Amino acid sequence: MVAINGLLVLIIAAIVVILLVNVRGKGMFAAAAVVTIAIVSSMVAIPALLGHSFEVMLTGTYTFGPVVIKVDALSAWFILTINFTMTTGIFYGLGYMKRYADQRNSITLHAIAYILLHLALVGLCAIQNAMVFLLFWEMMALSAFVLITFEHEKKDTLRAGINYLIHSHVSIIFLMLGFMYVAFKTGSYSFSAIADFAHHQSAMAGIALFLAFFIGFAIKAGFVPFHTWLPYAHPVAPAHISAVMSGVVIKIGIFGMLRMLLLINSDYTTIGFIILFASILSGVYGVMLAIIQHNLKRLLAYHSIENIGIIGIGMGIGTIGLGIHNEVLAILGFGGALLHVLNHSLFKSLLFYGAGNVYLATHTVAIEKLGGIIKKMPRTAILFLIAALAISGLPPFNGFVSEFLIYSGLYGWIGSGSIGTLVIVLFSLLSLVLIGGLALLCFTKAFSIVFLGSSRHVNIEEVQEQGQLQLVPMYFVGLLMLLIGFFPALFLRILQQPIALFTQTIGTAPQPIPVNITNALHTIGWAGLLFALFIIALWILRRWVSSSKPVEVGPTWGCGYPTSSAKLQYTANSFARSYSKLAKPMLDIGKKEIAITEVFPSKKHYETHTYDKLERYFIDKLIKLIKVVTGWFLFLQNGRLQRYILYGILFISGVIIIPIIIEKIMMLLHFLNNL
Amino acid sequence: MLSFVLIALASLFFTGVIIRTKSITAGRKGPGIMQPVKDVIRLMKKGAVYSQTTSIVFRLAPVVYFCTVAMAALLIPFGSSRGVISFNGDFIFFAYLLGLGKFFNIIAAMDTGSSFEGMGASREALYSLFAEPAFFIILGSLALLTGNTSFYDIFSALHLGSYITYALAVLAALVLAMIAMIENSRLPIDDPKTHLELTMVHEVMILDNSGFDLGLILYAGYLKFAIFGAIIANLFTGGMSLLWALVVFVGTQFSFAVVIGLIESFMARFRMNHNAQFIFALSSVSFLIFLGVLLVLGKFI
Amino acid sequence: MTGLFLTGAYTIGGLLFVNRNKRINSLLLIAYEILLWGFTIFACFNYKHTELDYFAFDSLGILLLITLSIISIPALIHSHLYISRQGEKPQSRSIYFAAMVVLLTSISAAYLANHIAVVWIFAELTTLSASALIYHHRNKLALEGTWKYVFICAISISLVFVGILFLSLSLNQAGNKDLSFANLMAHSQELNPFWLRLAFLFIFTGFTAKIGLVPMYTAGIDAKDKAPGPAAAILSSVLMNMGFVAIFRTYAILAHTSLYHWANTIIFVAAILSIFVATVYMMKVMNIKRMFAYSSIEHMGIVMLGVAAGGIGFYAAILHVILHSFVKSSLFFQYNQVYRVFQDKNIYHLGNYFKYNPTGAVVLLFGFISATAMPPSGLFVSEFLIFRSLFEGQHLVMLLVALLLLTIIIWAFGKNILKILFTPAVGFDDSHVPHIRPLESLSQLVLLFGAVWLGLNPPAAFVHLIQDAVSILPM
Amino acid sequence: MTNILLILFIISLLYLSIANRLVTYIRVLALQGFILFGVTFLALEEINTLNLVLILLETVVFKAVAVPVFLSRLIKRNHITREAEPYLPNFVSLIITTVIVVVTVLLANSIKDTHVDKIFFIVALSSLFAGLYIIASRKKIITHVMGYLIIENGVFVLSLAVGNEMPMLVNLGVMLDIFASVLILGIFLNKIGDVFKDVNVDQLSNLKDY
Repeated sequence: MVAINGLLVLIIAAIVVILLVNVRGKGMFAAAAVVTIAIVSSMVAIPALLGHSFEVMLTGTYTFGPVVIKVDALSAWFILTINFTMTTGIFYGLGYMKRYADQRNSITLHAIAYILLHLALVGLCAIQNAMVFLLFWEMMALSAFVLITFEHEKKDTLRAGINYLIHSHVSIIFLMLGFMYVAFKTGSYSFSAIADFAHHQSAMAGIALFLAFFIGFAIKAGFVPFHTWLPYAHPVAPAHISAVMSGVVIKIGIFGMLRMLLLINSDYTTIGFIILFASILSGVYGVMLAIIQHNLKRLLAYHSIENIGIIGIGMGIGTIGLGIHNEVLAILGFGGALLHVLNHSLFKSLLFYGAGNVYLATHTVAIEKLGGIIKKMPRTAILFLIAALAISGLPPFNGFVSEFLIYSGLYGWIGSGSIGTLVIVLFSLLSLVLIGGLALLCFTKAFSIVFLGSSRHVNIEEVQEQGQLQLVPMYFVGLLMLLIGFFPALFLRILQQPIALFTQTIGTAPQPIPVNITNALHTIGWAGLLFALFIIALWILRRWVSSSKPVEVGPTWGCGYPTSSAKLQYTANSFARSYSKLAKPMLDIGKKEIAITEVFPSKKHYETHTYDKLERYFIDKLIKLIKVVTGWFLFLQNGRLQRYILYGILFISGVIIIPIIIEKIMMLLHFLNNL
Repeated sequence: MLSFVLIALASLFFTGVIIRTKSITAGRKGPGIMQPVKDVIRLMKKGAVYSQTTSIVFRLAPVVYFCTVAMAALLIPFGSSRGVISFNGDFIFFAYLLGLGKFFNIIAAMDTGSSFEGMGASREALYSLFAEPAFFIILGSLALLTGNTSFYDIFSALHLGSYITYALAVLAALVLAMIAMIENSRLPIDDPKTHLELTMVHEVMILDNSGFDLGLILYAGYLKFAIFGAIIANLFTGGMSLLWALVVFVGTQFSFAVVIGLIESFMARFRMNHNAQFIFALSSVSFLIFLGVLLVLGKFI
Repeated sequence: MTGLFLTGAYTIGGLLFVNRNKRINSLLLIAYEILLWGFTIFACFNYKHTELDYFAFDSLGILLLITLSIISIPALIHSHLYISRQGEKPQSRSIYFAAMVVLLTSISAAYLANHIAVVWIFAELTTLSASALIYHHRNKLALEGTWKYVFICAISISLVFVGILFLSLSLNQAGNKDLSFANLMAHSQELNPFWLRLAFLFIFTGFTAKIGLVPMYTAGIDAKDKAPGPAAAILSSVLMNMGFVAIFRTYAILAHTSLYHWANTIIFVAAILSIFVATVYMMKVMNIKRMFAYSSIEHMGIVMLGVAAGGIGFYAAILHVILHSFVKSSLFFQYNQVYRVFQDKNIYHLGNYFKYNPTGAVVLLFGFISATAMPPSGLFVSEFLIFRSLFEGQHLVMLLVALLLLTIIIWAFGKNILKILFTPAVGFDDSHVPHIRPLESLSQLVLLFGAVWLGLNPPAAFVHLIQDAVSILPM
Repeated sequence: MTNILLILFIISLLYLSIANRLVTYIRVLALQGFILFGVTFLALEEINTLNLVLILLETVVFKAVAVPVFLSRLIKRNHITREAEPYLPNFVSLIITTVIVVVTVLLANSIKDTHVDKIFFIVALSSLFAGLYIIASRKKIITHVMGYLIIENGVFVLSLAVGNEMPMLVNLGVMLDIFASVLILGIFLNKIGDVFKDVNVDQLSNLKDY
């Protein structure tokens, strides 16, 4: 209790301080607060990650019952991930928010919300009490909402914010149902009760419970078809918020699932297949829609869905591994998933920071308007390129490592299992490959249209590189990515404890990571290094050879066209066209076109806008239905006194008569039955 | 190491053989076997012209591309000798390395800001995207057959016994060959000889490269051929003695080159919009292979 | 003491009515507050005593009485500010405050009354005094609203009287004439079910006008729309609680008879219908006050769900009633400041409130969060418990329907509130927006945080009172 | 004797349903007041003065004199036209009222309780519903007030039927309340008369949500 009160006092103090100081001070203070939270929580988390988990029981209130705070290896991993991204985020934000320094009140709200968000995220990883968990869950959702709607004078921003708010409310409803179910059966709100529940109830009940939690968390994590808030929330938020949102906030959904997997120890195989299926769906669907997006941040948002899918595939095969008592599969699956959680939070935040820099420099994130920025913003461009390579899962970057783990899990699984599982394995393999390929297509498009060639609309002369305050955090992220890329084995070893948590659930002693996998990772590591050296060497050679040769600069070879203009360049739309033509049936691309008919055509235009098919079917239809149905009953409050009194009469007579009628009907039926 | 040397050697002659075959079938007195290599050397001696729209990416890309291919070559085993780099799941690394190379090719092409090169880039991206599943399924089925997940273990454990396995191997060889064609953008997917930029895929992407860079790109292409030839050869050399393995290797490489030559001289390129289906067909063929493996292992109950 | 309180309060009311002097007016109000608080504290000390053999200081009564006393302070303060700003004529001022005092007094008397007829009398008094508040603005619409309110309440109050008569009929069978709740509870087994059934039906229907449920909720909406902000706050918080008390006490009698399930069914129907009606209009209304009013309807529906579900639901229902009155009253208090900024209550013409009055905007935001029962609002706890009771009572369909409707309500509510807070209003020139002192939002903030605190960390005494209040019901 | 009076009461209800003029309504209301006095007087077992005074106050003074006078003054003051202006033609109203009576009779038959005098019950309920019906079916606002009064009469009869007296205090409170409510209604009726020219409900339907 004391601890909680102390925390509350601190929070209120922080809020007061932020209210008092000036704009610059607000940012500084927020950064200081975030760093403090990060350091304190890391001090608990690092030992936990190494196996010394931290646990304390707080005497809660009448409402909650006792509150257990527990930081085990799993929480620790997520806490550290969260801390890293939140810290880089706030520092990047300091630079990014300079433009908005005049909006004092909004900045205040923003800073407070950011601190609260960080607190909530860290708390969620540690809290083991359903009610408090829900409290923190909504605290996170609300503060995230405030952060997203920073530019709230824009209409889209607010709409996206509300959209997000409703989705997160639905998610909390499902979580509530799950916790209610547990509380109903066991009468306790503590997480340990969930374990008891899974222990004593039937497997079916276990699966039902997990499904409730799964949907709840899937909405937050952005699994298809619960992803519909994500592509709206990310583009409208400030860059660092988008980074944090898709870097860690959606990961908390993954954390919840993993936590529940640890607690609900029932029919793992079925659960695993459920997860696997949902994940494959989101992976493929996410990237398929990502390609046709022409808003950079929206594109990245869809990629978050895709990467959540990859994480989910890892989680799924891990769970199945638990189900079929195949430790190696479990290790590889969960290892890949957990590592990809970190990786994705890294390269996705880096990408969003890059997008943010582009936005600040050009005031747009519409891909088609951009181009040639690399000449003005080389650092941003290179960092973006690195992130793009990493997110496409290409060696020697970190994205490859986690995907490699998942791949080798699948290939390891191939050896065992019946034909049914084999087909599923093949299916997931294919989808993983497809995801990789599509991601490559998507990011070649994104990077080259935005940064390469020459500018399409933006006046390139005004563009300039962003300040160090934005670049330095990006360097840090990039550095960590390279570290993971070059020393993957190290990070897998760090993951040993969290993975052990899962392997223990099937009662086996904590398994060491299989040696051949560590070897493979070692090899990948030094192969990567070798590769880098190779490139450098060749580069030097090239310089040396061509230094003596004449080098001239001319126009691009226009294949016979005398004038080459920026307008003639390939656009993002046309780059993706050959794909979108193939994938047409699965996409929803609206086209507005005035075809050229006459000989001397006047001004023509051609525009396409993409939409989410699932959203059209699940969300829009539903909302329309609701509006129609509620519309039928608008006559009630019609201002006529007689009607109002009539309602009373109807109610009374209805209550008297309807039972009688029902009784008579029952009698009749009874009579007819006895004929 | 041995495999790397062999591949390097093979790469020197491979394209030469192709060209020679084509000239013979065309009844011309073609260039010598070594001509392509000579071209590369000549290019490397030349100076370069760069478009003013290009950036550092354009200069860096050929180097990276070449390095990826070279690294890929390091992964290939030969007969009973491991590749320089060999670990469980190294073929995943292999595929993704080639992917990396492609990534850089594509962005380099886009860097020039030329609509034609953009066209080629988008096609290249799409085709490689479709080619990958086939490769992964084939190696998946091989892994299933042998129970191993690295090039070396797979190939050394791959003892062809019954007819069906031979059939499978041949089928796999066919698919791999096709993948090689796609990777190197030769007929029937793409025609290096064509002179109309609109119909090119790979050629149009490197329109603006010149000098050293162009040389690198060309040689990387030769190397790729040799690599795939080596893989195909490995399908059959499992458990052979070194000598026999050598013979098989050389034979495969040579016949592969000749076959390509023949195809290129007697076939025309597919229509662009047929390519996608064709490439996808490869995936389904490789799926057949997978089923065949299941049959071999008696997993059909 | 009760007699003292009633006579004192009503005399103060009378004095307020005749007095035209501003200062004396304020003094009288302060005197009234002292009297009210004195009475409340006295009630707390004489817990479980009975006075004038019609008033008993039982748990429920005391809980709600304390709530009323707490809310009455900001209500009077804001009324004072409101009236003085309006620069009203002394006459209308005195009428307003007299009515307010009479209303508050009657409500608190109704809380404590242990005899159903006495509850009835004071309920009628509330109608009459409320009518004066609603008619404060003296314009056509106000008149219409007042007329509807008075008439509907008159009708429904006579329905209640019919119900009371039926109740005594059913008591006849028990051969006993005392209509006090205690006696009814004692003889609940001997009551004639037929008459009891009718009695409950009529009493329930009658009091829905006060508590704001289907079928008779209708006039209440207009009343809250037309009454001045502070008065509306009273109407939609403590007055509704009075309706709740009456229904709850009557329900407690049935709870021990064979009609228990029948009563639950009726309450379920009314509750779900209320939530549905609230949903329909939350999506539609553009008048911020009416929106708040409908949200009150929704909350009463939720409360009744809890009552009907039983189990932990009883506890949750009472908790919800109390917390809701805090939240809703603070929203209505805040409304006045919104109106001062925009001089309008149509949401179309409201917007970007955050810019003009940040503190108020924060209140509005918190109010929204609390009113939609999102954590960390205390209402979340009560709603969670209510849902849990539905879950445990195997009313899954009911639960899911309610959850769906509530989600829609949050959507509609959120859309409007956020528009008011953030979206710039079209064609609104902010050249002469009055600066609003943050201090005026203090009371709302206190109420809201009180709600949070009571929900998340209820003091032991509070919990004990609620548990004692529901102990008369079968668990 | 009581029964005759009560039947008379029901007849008065039927008459109300077809009455055209407001004056008639007022007269009938006054008549009902007297009937009620008679009924109560007969129903009383032993006469004590206080009781008598109370009943006199409640029925004759209040119901039969004060209210009708008050109402007629309202009509004059607000220049309300003489017609009742029902929404439905009179014979329909008649049918409906009859149906109400019949239903209540049937309902009363289904009661198995010796404590209650059936006919009282019938009269009470039928006047209750008749009153509600009149409110729902007439245009004029003043007819609403009349309907309300009819309901109150019904309630009064029912309270007689119940038999066991409420405590005096309570009774007094009840009476005062009814009186006050009628008064309030009257006052607001006046206001409406001042604000709106023609006093019928169509002006009073502006507060609505669609």
